[in-house]
Amino acid sequence: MAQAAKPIRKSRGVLGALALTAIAIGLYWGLVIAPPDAYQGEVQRIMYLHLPSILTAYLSYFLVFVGSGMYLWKREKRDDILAHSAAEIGVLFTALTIIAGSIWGRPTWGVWWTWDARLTLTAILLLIYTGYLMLRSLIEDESRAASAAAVLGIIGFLDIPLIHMSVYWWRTLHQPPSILQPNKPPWENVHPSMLTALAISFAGFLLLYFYLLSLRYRLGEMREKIKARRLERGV
Amino acid sequence: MRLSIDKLSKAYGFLWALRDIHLELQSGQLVALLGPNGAGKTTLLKLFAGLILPTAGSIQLDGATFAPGALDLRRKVGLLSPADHLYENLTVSENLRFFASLYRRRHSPAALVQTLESVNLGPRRDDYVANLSSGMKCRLSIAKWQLLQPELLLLDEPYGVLDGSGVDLLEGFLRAHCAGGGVVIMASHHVSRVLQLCSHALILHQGRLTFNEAKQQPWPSFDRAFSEFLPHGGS
Amino acid sequence: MRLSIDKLSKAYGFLWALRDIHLELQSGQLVALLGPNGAGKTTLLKLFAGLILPTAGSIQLDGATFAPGALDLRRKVGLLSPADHLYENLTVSENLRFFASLYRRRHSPAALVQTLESVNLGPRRDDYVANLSSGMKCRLSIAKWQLLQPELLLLDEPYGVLDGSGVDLLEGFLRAHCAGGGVVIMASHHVSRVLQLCSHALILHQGRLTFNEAKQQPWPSFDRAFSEFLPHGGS
Amino acid sequence: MSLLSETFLLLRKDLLLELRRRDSLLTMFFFGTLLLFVFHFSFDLPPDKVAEMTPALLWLAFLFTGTLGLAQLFNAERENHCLDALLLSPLDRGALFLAKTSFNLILMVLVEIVVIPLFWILFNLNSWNLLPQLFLVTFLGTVGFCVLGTIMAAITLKARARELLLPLILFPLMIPIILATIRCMENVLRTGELGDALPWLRLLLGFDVIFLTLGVLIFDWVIES
Amino acid sequence: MSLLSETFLLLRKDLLLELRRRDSLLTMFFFGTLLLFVFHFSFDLPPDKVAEMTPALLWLAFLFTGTLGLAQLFNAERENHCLDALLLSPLDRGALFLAKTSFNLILMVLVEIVVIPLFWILFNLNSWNLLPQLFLVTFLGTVGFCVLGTIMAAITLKARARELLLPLILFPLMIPIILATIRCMENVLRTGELGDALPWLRLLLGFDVIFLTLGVLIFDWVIES
Ligand code: HEM
Ligand SMILES: Nc1ncnc2c1ncn2[C@@H]1O[C@H](COP(=O)(O)OP(=O)(O)OP(=O)(O)O)[C@@H](O)[C@H]1O
Ligand SMILES: Nc1ncnc2c1ncn2[C@@H]1O[C@H](COP(=O)(O)OP(=O)(O)OP(=O)(O)O)[C@@H](O)[C@H]1O
Ligand SMILES: [Mg+2]
Ligand SMILES: [Mg+2]
Repeated sequence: MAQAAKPIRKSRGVLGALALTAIAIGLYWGLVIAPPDAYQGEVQRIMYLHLPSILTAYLSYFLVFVGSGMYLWKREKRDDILAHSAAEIGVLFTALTIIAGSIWGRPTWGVWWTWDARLTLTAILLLIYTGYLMLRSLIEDESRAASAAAVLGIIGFLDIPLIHMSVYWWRTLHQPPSILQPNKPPWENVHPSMLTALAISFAGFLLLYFYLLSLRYRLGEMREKIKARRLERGV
Repeated sequence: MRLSIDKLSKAYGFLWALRDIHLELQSGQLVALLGPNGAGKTTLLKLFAGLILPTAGSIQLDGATFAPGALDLRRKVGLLSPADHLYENLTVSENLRFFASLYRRRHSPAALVQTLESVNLGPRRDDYVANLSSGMKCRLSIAKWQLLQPELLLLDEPYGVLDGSGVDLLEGFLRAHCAGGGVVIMASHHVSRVLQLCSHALILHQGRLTFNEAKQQPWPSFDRAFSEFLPHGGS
Repeated sequence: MRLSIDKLSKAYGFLWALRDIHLELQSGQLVALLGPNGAGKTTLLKLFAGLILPTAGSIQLDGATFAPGALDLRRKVGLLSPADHLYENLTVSENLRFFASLYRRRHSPAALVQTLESVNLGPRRDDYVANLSSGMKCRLSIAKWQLLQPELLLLDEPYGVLDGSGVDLLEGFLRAHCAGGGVVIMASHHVSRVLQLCSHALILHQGRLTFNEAKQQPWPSFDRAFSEFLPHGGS
Repeated sequence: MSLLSETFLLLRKDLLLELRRRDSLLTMFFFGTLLLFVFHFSFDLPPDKVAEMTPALLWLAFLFTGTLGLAQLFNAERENHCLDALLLSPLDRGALFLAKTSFNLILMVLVEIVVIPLFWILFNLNSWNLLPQLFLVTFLGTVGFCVLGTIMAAITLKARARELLLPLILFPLMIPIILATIRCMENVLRTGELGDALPWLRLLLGFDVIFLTLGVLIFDWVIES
Repeated sequence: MSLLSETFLLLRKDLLLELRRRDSLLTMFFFGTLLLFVFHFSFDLPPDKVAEMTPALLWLAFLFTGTLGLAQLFNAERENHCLDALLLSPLDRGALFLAKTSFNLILMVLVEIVVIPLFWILFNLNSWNLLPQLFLVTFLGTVGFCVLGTIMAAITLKARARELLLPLILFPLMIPIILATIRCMENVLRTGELGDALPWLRLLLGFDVIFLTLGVLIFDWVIES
């Protein structure tokens, strides 16, 4: 047990260190090397936090979906732990995106919040997955909570494209995509140095995400183990 | 009809309600499930009924286990828990009819009325279950399981609310059920009654099956186990 | 302590659950309330407890009747209905403490713990009531009324869920309560037990009080009434 | 087919309970009407504004009424552990889902059939000829609401703050339906036909079909521990 | 005084249950926020319109959140016949009323303290300096809501379609409070002070005092069979 745990712990440590360096480099690149935006000036640098964090959150919700589906299918505790962990971290990153966006919005748009499609969608995502976490915490019986949450994890995720479409059709005001534009490669309209900063910082966020996820997953596993241990001892 | 339980355990949080139960039961057995308060009797019955899932181990009924979709299995098991599992706002006979169709048991209206008469509820046929006394609800449950004819019938402390004639009625039903090849498992604290009736006795103590024998006359091993695991009184 | 009932009747809809009951009880009496299913025992106890109001007639406790505002009267009456009247989401000891303050009974924490020990719930002190077995809930109710010390204690079929040691405990409590000048009225179908314990027996039959006598040894009048109104078995 | 016959059996039981007491239907109907008044009072709307906001007002009323109706959907099963009695039985769980969904749908549609014309009378609108099309759109939206609502009511069945938790998880997921229905209705009211709003209608239909199928398939897991 | 000490005892129990689980508070807070989104979507409001409709939107959100909160107010008492246990005891029924009212009030005020500033942020209002006065008015309205709501929750405690019946009888009775609060808030928002709306404020105060007194006096009859 302890022997098997050691290399895992070590590789998690490496992951953490990597995440930290990548974020540090990304921040340095974004805050110092990359040029300020032509129109927005220095505040635009928030983008290096804003964009990677929402992309990571999307990934996280996808993992919630996968974990939920697997849990319903196989009934393995670890899938549930995965879904739960991913949901928690996803909520965290979504909140981070909104906070960073709001801070960005204040100087550029002059408001903390506006009812544009993408903002609204992000807020709805936050609400859905907060609902997911609340649902879990409000059901006493653990296995019942797990299945209920899994159902919500699946339905919620399948609903997102529909929500996305409808909210999008409803109104749009947010920046038109400048990086992920459909018919133009990104390097043609963005300063390459900005793009590098963004890429590094995105890599950093991904590494950070997996670091946090593995920690949170480990926490869930340990909870199970402690329970099993205490059960063994018959306390 | 064959019930086999292997290494069955159930934990609630940090508490083992049941631990490593092995058990084999066969057609015609009328099993008394004894044990002090909190021994795990209700938990065991709920597991047999498939209402809760085991933490470890398995329950097999004629080789099949409970799983979502195992509907044929469900038809074979009945749980009589006095005063529960009846629709309060349907009348006595509506309840019977509803459950009979749910289990696809066709009964002529006359058979239905006759069953109600036999449990002394004939005149209350069109009363709401909500307006019955506790003993009457138990009698109705007896009638219900008489009609539904499960192979394995589980009972959780049915004596408490029944009067003398109700007890006779119940015992007659249980004897007939076993004679017809069914299995009965009845949890009860009314040791003297139960001992007369049963063909087999189990004693649970702190989640472990400490006694498991067919009835003999006299039965010194039971007396020893009884005085060890069910201390004091107990008529 | 003096309970006098005069021409007490209770109708539910078109059904007389109780009809013209006359009764006088005094300090120290331990009264068995017998009768077949649906005789009206629970209804009578609820009337005594002031939870429902009579259709006609009156109940007087030391000369006072139940009315909104008659709070002193409420302090004198306790109703033990197993598994009811406890907050599921408070722990065992929180329940006791809450009800003790509600009845303004001051108890040292040590006394509380001791009472819990005496009903064998010491180790479950900090468990939620929701997680107790049915017998444990009944034991907790016993502990509760031990602390609250009403003068008139009503019990509705307490034997059903108690194991042997629980029964001893209950009977010891009831004897002590009557010896201390209290009155106990206990509805039960467990005739053999109840007859040993009681000092007085009532038989209800279809809402009428058909038997009302102090215990004698032997008791031919009871045997006659019993075989008339409670036909069949009944241990 | 066993699924359908079981669905019918359960639905008949629910309808019987409802017919006997008329609890949900009457209260839902009055509540829906009441909400129109509450909105009217709170927003203090001028008549021309009302015509414009009709779809939104109606849909909000249905949403809230429906949610409170959903909170009661499993009431009969919650008493006396009757849900356990159903789970104990060889009932196809998909039938339970279909029965509850259709029961809920029947109630909602009955409520709508009364409340919509009432709205036209109360706010003195004169586009009566558009009602059939509006009903159709409303119906499609209602199906989606009932399907998703039944699933959510089932998963929150044993949750603690159930009454609040249910709308909390249901409303965000309902947003496509709300928006699609409102847009379709607006279009019908403005132009007399669906026209531009056709993609919205397709969204609505897609939603209904996807979640109805999903519901039948996964209700097993939804309802069992 | 026995009334107050008993109130405190009951309130402590309710707060203990709430602190342990944090059911109602968190769900109410999120639900309140969610409602802002739902309203926004349904009405598709242009920014200038929002400023005008602020009081109505806020109050509708509080009304619905509060009503769903009320539906759970006696949840702990409904399990296990605990209400009977209280009625059996020598508890002053007025204390039960006061305890439940204040518990509800505490929850509502906490929710409002979060939701009101959030509203200002979301809808980009800049009249932050008026918040204290708006809080005061909202508080008075909330007191009235909680007082009346607790009485109605107690009356509908054993009713069948409880979840729907409660708002059905509560909302019409709440209309004076809603109107008064909205008027007062509008005035504050428009002129920066109460000014003309003083009579409304007096109505609000009068309502609170009358129903609070009434509640303590008649709760006996309300709660007993
Ligand atoms: C609370 C406020 C905000 C929220 C919730 C928010 C949310 C989002 C989301 C969800 C994305 C990812 C879009 C996608 O690809 O699906 C995004 C991207 C982006 N946001 Fe924001 N945003 C906010 C404020 C802002 C502000 C104020 C600005 C700058 C004026 C901004 C600039 C951007 C940019 C440049 C991207 C990358 C767009 C692309 O190339 O795809 N955001 N934002
Ligand atoms: N839902 C639950 N959550 C946590 N613990 C539980 C739960 N149900 C039962 N337990 C615990 O499991 C143990 C066994 O309980 P169970 O109800 O099976 O006992 P029992 O033999 O039926 O007792 P009784 O004779 O009192 O009815 C007890 O210690 C009980 O506290
Ligand atoms: N709430 C009610 N509404 C209508 N009728 C009722 C109600 N409660 C009880 N009854 C009827 O009143 C009569 C007496 O019921 P009660 O519960 O008092 O009987 P009991 O003596 O306690 O019976 P048991 O031994 O079965 O518990 C019964 O006929 C019953 O059907
Ligand atoms: Mg038990
Ligand atoms: Mg009774």
